[in-house]
Amino acid sequence: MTETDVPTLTRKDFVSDQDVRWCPGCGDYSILAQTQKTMPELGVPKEKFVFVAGIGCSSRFPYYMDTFGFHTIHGRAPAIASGVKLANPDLSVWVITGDGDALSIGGNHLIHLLRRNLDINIVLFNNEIYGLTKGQYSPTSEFGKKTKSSPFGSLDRPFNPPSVALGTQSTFVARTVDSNTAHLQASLKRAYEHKGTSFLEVYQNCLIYNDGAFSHVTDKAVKDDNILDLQHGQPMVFGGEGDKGIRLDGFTAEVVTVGKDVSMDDLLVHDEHDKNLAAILANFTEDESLPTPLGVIFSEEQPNYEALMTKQIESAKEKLGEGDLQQLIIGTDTWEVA
Amino acid sequence: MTETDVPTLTRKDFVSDQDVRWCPGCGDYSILAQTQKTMPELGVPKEKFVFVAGIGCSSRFPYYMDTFGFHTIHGRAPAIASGVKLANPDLSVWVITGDGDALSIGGNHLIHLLRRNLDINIVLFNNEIYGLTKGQYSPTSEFGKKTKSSPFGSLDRPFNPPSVALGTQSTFVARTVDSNTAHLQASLKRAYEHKGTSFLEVYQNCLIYNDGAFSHVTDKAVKDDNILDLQHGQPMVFGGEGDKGIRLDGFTAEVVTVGKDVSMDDLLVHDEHDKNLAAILANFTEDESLPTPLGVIFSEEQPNYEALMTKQIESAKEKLGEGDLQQLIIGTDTWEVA
Amino acid sequence: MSDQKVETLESVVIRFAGDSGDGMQLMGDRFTNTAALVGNDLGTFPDFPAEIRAPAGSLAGVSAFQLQFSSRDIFTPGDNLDVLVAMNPAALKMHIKDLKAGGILIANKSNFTAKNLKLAVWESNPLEDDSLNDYQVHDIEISRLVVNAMEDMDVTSKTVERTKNFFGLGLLYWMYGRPMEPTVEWLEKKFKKRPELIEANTRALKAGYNFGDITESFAVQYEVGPAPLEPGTYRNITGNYATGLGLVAAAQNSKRPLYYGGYPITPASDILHQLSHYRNFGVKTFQAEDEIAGVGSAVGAAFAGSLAVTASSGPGICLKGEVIGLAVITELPLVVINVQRAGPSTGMPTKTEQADLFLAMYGRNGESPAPVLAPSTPGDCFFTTHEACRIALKYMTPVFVLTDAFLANGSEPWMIPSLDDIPPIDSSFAEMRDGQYMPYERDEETLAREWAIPGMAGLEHRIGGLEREHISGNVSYDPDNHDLMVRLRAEKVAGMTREIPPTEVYGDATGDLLVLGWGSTFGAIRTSVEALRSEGKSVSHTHLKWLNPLPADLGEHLLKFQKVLIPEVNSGQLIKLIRSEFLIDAEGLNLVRGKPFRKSQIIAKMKEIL
Amino acid sequence: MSDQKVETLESVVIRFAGDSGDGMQLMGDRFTNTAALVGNDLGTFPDFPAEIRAPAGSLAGVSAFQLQFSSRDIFTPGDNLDVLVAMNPAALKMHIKDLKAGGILIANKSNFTAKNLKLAVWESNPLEDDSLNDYQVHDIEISRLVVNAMEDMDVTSKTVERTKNFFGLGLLYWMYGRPMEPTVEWLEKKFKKRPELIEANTRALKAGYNFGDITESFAVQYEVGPAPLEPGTYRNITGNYATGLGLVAAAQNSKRPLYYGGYPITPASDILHQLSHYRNFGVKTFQAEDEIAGVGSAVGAAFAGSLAVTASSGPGICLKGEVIGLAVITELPLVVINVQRAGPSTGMPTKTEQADLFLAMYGRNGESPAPVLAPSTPGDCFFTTHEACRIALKYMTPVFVLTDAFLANGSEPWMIPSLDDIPPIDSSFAEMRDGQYMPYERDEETLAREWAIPGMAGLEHRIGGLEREHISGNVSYDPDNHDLMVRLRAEKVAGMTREIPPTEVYGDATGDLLVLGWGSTFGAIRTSVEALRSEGKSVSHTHLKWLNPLPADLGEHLLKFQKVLIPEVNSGQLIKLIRSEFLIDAEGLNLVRGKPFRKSQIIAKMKEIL
Ligand SMILES: Cc1ncc(C[n+]2csc(CCOP(=O)(O)OP(=O)(O)O)c2C)c(N)n1
Ligand SMILES: Cc1ncc(C[n+]2csc(CCOP(=O)(O)OP(=O)(O)O)c2C)c(N)n1
Ligand code: SF4
Ligand code: SF4
Ligand SMILES: [Mg+2]
Ligand SMILES: [Mg+2]
Repeated sequence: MTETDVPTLTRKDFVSDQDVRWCPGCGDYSILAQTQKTMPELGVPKEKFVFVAGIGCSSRFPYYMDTFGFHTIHGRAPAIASGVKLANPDLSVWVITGDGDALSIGGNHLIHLLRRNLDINIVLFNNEIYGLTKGQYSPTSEFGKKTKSSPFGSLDRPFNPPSVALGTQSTFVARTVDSNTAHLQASLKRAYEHKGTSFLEVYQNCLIYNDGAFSHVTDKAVKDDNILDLQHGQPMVFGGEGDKGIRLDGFTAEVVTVGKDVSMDDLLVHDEHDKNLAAILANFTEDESLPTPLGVIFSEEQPNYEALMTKQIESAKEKLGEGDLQQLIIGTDTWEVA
Repeated sequence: MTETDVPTLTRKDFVSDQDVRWCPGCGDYSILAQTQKTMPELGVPKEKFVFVAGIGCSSRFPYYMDTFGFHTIHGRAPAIASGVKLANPDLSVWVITGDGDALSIGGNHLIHLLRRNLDINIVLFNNEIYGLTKGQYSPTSEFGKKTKSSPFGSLDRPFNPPSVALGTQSTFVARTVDSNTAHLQASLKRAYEHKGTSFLEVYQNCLIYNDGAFSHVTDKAVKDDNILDLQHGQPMVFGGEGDKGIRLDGFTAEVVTVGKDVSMDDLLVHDEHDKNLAAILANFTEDESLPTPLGVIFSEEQPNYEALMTKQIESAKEKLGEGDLQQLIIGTDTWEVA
Repeated sequence: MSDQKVETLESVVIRFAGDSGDGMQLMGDRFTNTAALVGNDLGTFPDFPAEIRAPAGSLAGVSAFQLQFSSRDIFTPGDNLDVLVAMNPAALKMHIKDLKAGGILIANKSNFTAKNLKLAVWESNPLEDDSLNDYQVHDIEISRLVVNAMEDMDVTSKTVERTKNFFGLGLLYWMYGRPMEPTVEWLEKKFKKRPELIEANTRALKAGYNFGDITESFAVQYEVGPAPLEPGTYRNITGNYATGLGLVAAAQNSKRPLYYGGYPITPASDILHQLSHYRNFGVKTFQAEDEIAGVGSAVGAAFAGSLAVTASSGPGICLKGEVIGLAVITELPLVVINVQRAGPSTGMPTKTEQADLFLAMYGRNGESPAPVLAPSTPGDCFFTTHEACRIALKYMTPVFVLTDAFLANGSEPWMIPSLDDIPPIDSSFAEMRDGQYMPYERDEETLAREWAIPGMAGLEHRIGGLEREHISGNVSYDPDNHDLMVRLRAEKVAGMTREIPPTEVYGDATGDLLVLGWGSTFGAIRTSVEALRSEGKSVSHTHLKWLNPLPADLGEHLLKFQKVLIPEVNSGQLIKLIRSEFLIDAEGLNLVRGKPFRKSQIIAKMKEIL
Repeated sequence: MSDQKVETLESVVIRFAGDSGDGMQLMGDRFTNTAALVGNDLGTFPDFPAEIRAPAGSLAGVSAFQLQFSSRDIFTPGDNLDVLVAMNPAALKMHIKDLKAGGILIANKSNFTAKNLKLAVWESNPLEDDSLNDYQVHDIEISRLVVNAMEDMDVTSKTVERTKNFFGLGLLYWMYGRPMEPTVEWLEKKFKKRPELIEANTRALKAGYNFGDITESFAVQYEVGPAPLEPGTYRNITGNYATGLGLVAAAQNSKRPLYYGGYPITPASDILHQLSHYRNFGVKTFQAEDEIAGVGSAVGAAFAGSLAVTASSGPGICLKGEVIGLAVITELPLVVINVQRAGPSTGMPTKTEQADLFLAMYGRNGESPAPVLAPSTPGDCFFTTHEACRIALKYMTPVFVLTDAFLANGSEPWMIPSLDDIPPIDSSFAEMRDGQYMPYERDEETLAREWAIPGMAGLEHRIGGLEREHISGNVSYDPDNHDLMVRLRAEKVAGMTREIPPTEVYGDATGDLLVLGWGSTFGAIRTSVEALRSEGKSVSHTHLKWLNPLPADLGEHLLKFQKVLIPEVNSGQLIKLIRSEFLIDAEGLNLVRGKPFRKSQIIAKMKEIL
């Protein structure tokens, strides 16, 4: 992405003429609003944004952004976005997807995009349910969940999206929450700034089919005690009074009270670039006793697929010269008929 | 799987009447032979074995096993095998697949099978190439590899199969090598014994399109210095003289010489059940300086999908009684027309 | 009841329309249920808004339910409306055009606020200007009247507002002289634990009823007598529900465990939902990661001996093609249900269409034949699905069942079949023989191969997607074997004509025009043909349940008519099969509007041809 | 050369057969190349073994290469063999049945060991018993003779053994009086860095040549003169390679960057391999994780302004259906190449078939029309592919190109087109206008919508798989809009008849029989029709490049013949389209053996009809 100076844009520039069609109170509204607020601040000309989505409530998103947009088919957005970016590396390409779209039918395209590391930003709206189809369990729904398609409880062990990303060579893994507007905006920025595939999980409330799924990190009353706000280079502290911390015993993390049993220096310090630490952090959500990490869990610089392709083309042209079509057609073995 | 006593079976009982069609010298021969040797030792009646494969050189495997076999289509074996096992939990179901079949086109079915944890054994023949289609790079081929479809070098960052499995809730992850017959047989046994989805990666040599891909762990000369043979509860030692060991500095593993700079007690001890350690071990292969772990990287007990289904059916029958079809058809709201 | 004028009518078409939140579907269900108890014949069709709930009051948020009830037997939910209930301006905007001139409009005046009028893009309030002059308008402040009815109760105003639909229901009950008891009883059952809701809704219901009775505004009451239905026990049933029951019945009849592998998609998801409740019937439902895995797991279950089923809609069926091809070449039993919706691509997911016939017949690589069946009414979904299962097991083949959104969500009174009337299904397995089991040995009549499943000692064998050798089932690249297998697979399906009962022609066996239909167009065609016949026109109707193979006797029937008309809710698919097979110049009627045909459309076309 | 008897022949058919390791394909290539330089017309067809290399000497491991060379213009690699070269017993077993009675068999006696005979299931050595009495047998100890020829060289025995094929080649060069120089030069280029290999192979070549010259065993030499080919510069080309060139040419002509997204599959993989070499042409190839991602990425690339292409074979095309449907409704340019192979399911991956015509036309949900083109010869793959790209860009639509394994791997002499002779492609983008850009505004003639791509300021817009509103392209559930869009999409494709040149009829314009074909059957049909016409029969031939839409003038031509015969390497697909469209009782010839038609098969059928 080249960032040319552009007429400063505002939120309005990103609001399309279509009326938004989500249930009143849906978490998607906030994500849309924060995106419309953040995009103008990236210094990218409006016409260079492309939003690609699959199918789902979340995937209607592109219709509401006054940019180039492609509402594709279920699960295929990562593949289609890869074609967009590879065809024109100069574009800022965003994949908008849901937990079903990205992790159920689209799981394979997602993990292959992650390993190829094209400079594409994936925003996964995780509401732990299939919203558009009216409430079946998804690959992130908790084990035993009773839904339209699992009246006796789901038998599926859920995916942990950050773990999936880390296990499949992702170079940027972060998590945020729909209602935390500042954190959401900051996360979108970080995702954009990362040169490579960014995987941003957004906890999103579906108030119709899975209301309160994330109340532990959204309810004023309890959220401070449940959110671990990751800051690179900082010790892991949290809690209303900021007196709780994370300490490591072997590889197992535990919650400690700072001051009482331990001092700040005993606490685990976050290192965005440590893949092994990232794996441990990703597993936090599978342990009741640990807080939910928000922010950038992992990031590393790796070559981009599309940049490498451009290099290959340039060096081929240097070595072999601009392709000569007539010569190519003629080939090496010819004969004349008089 | 119930294990009834059965007339003792021998290798011969598992050899089908089809002549084997792999290139002379292909690693697949050894895997077939070890499988035919191992199956009789599992105490499972022959007719209860089902081998399900996708498409690929490796996937021809079922034709050569004199059991029930299904050579399906490319990438879908995990899904089809799930149906077999769910329909009849009493069967011993094996998925035979390749790096392309399982991790390219079949990646999504693979990871969903892993998270559902049906008691199915997956044997992934990893030759880091597409063999059957005559030599294109696969999702496990090294970055920059020159192949039929990548004359200027592949731009894909490869998957690390154990990392993929760990990131997607796998409950059993192990690795072995085609030419190491004893280790291969033991690994097949371990995979069978694990109640849940077993993921066994087998390094397999394709001597036609990717010969020597695993020479570092197969060549007599060097293999001892490159193989870390994992033993649960044992310190991690390796090397010809067994004098090399693995020590952890933070989360980063390093090779040390036992006796010289460190003692046995300083060495990392393998714990099959530690998921965080497993993640670290899986990453070994991405660091030149570290040996390649073979054996069981991770295992944990988790409920099986098919067992839970059986439970749901039984308890539904208890609570609601055997379904009465006529009543079901009649329903609750009826009226008479005279 | 006051000495009111009472008019007797044969049929009435009512549509309830309002916000998704206004409970229109429930209102429709209750009215339907009562009409059924009174003995009317019925046809219903819910018209949901596009999938996501739109903001209250918006046009996109309008939900509607239409029903026709009659004293004679009818086949559709009707076309133009005798009565429209519009709970808000958006509902009025969306549906007023379907109300007959002179028809009755009941509007909830309380909701015609400036805000709602704006949301529904009305320049001025239609209840006040003269835009509704052609109709009998009854604008009633329903919201206010229910408040009055519940003054002395302490319930939230939200709850009170929610009872609007029961007020409307009560009013209609009065208009058509219907009993309130069944509805009251239903409320008592439904809200056992919430007595205040029973009270509130019952009061609203009665308030509506009395409003009709007391106010002078309604000149007449109407009477629609019971229909001469075949004696028996009836229930109301939708197509999707009947499909689910058909599967369970087939499993029981064949003594094969039912396995369902699928992925949610509108409008097929309900089949998964329904079956997932039947654990006590031993039914296994597997919500897969996608459609490919759904049908893939079903093929695995079939290999292991289950009655294996998958259901989806267009885009999902598209994805299943390759796996279905595997079932074709491995000759495993599989039932594939396509609840068709409007395409191409994502199209209009909640709307109906018949455009996937060719996808079922040709949507696979190579020569990959499979039988295709289509039910013609909601209730028929039960029998057709059951038949599809029977064919799959008898012939060892995938079978397609083509329903659609109209059948799936529409309902009709259904005479409950007794299990003894349902044809038995025999599904047998291969037995140990001396000499080896030959997976591709075939039954001489049906050409079906023998089924041997894992667990059967001595019958171990291998199958797969590579071409099989005749008899042995080994992999074969032999040219003549391939040609033979291609022919055998085709003949197996072609031979199923033996399963098809003689083709029925409604009306005269010969004449000027035969209208040939398939699937959900049955009701509209039959009603239209009846109408023209009563005008003395020489028109007959034949409706196909089997699309592949076509009935062996179909050709001779077609040739007995001067003209053949084939109405389809697609651009012409069956018609291509008919023209190519019988070389007759059949004409098509093709309206692809995401809606079922209207009687008027078919009649117009027939008159044009005659 | 000894004063040998020299016979002149018009055409000769030779097949080289041996172990996969014996270099038969290379032997064929060289002979082909030399024959071309001598000016013969040619047809070649390699017959690979099933994908994996089977053990040396086994029947499954036999690889063959057939060519026909002639002094007149020919259209096929020929049917029965004049000469069979069998490098081992397995090769003999597999191919002897195709050798004409009295034909020449050249066998490498050295390989007829007990072990090899057993592997090839010969009871006794056919070279010693009388099973080959009908043929002119030359059993030569090639392996021993090459050893002798290289005694004084220090090369491994393996290398020596590897030169067998050049010995055989030399012998054939002698038999047909061909020059050795071109081959020697080729060896010198190829093994620049391995002089010992140049030496060894050249010696083998000469040894073979001299063997023919010296030994008495060959009574005659044959002469096959140059063919009266159109003057010009020629090269030999296979269908897959021509397809790849056609794509690059179209990209250059349209000034659109070429984007290829695909997944390897036999027999289409070579197109990916070839294009991946063209980085210096700016070609981007993306080997995706599966076919869905391959075509998905192509649709993305099309949205971003590329000439987007995907290629696959049956099972892969099956998987692409849903994404292609998205391209249909979003009206994006996309070229989909199906190198057809024998199905259903995995079928016989290396064998040819024409059974995916219906998959191309109907393999998507809903009414999802797309044009379908098919080349008729290897060289024609270039022009047809180029035409497909032109149509895709001009009409904003996915376009199917149906080749097959026979075209893909077969080759013919191809007169190299000059770039100036290739039709230009104009591909224009929408421009900024006052007022908003309307993505679904259409060109009045072509009905193509305007293309605006990301990066164009002011033309920001959204498209997708939900039904689009006419003109604005917004999501629409309006029934009439849907009906309109369904018709517009259909009319757009139907209107492409304007792109189709007048239908050509080879032979008389009217007569007893017209043979109508499509795709790779061209050569076999033309040869057969020629033969019958030379017998004075009233037979003509028309070959279709456009399958959808069919040429506007096709009907009138068909009606000028008593009978129409449609040979297809499937169970009858084009014939169904023709019968349904024109209501004529066309007959089919359908052999589904994974092989191209033989002249004899078509002639027999024509005679039966006449
Ligand atoms: C091929 C295909 N299969 C299934 C569907 C039906 N479908 C649409 S969205 C969806 C799941 C949506 O869930 P998610 O991705 O979590 O999005 P949400 O609605 O929750 O935002 C499904 C199953 C479809 N449209 N296409
Ligand atoms: C749908 C489909 N796509 C592509 C193919 C072609 N194909 C067959 S096997 C294969 C890859 C095989 O690689 P791998 O799974 O690693 O097996 P190997 O041959 O290396 O053992 C491919 C691309 C196919 N048969 N079906
Ligand atoms: S269903 Fe849930 S996710 Fe979908 S729009 Fe409504 S609230 Fe949002
Ligand atoms: S190609 Fe490679 S993997 Fe396939 S059979 Fe031959 S050696 Fe084995
Ligand atoms: Mg969701
Ligand atoms: Mg491989």
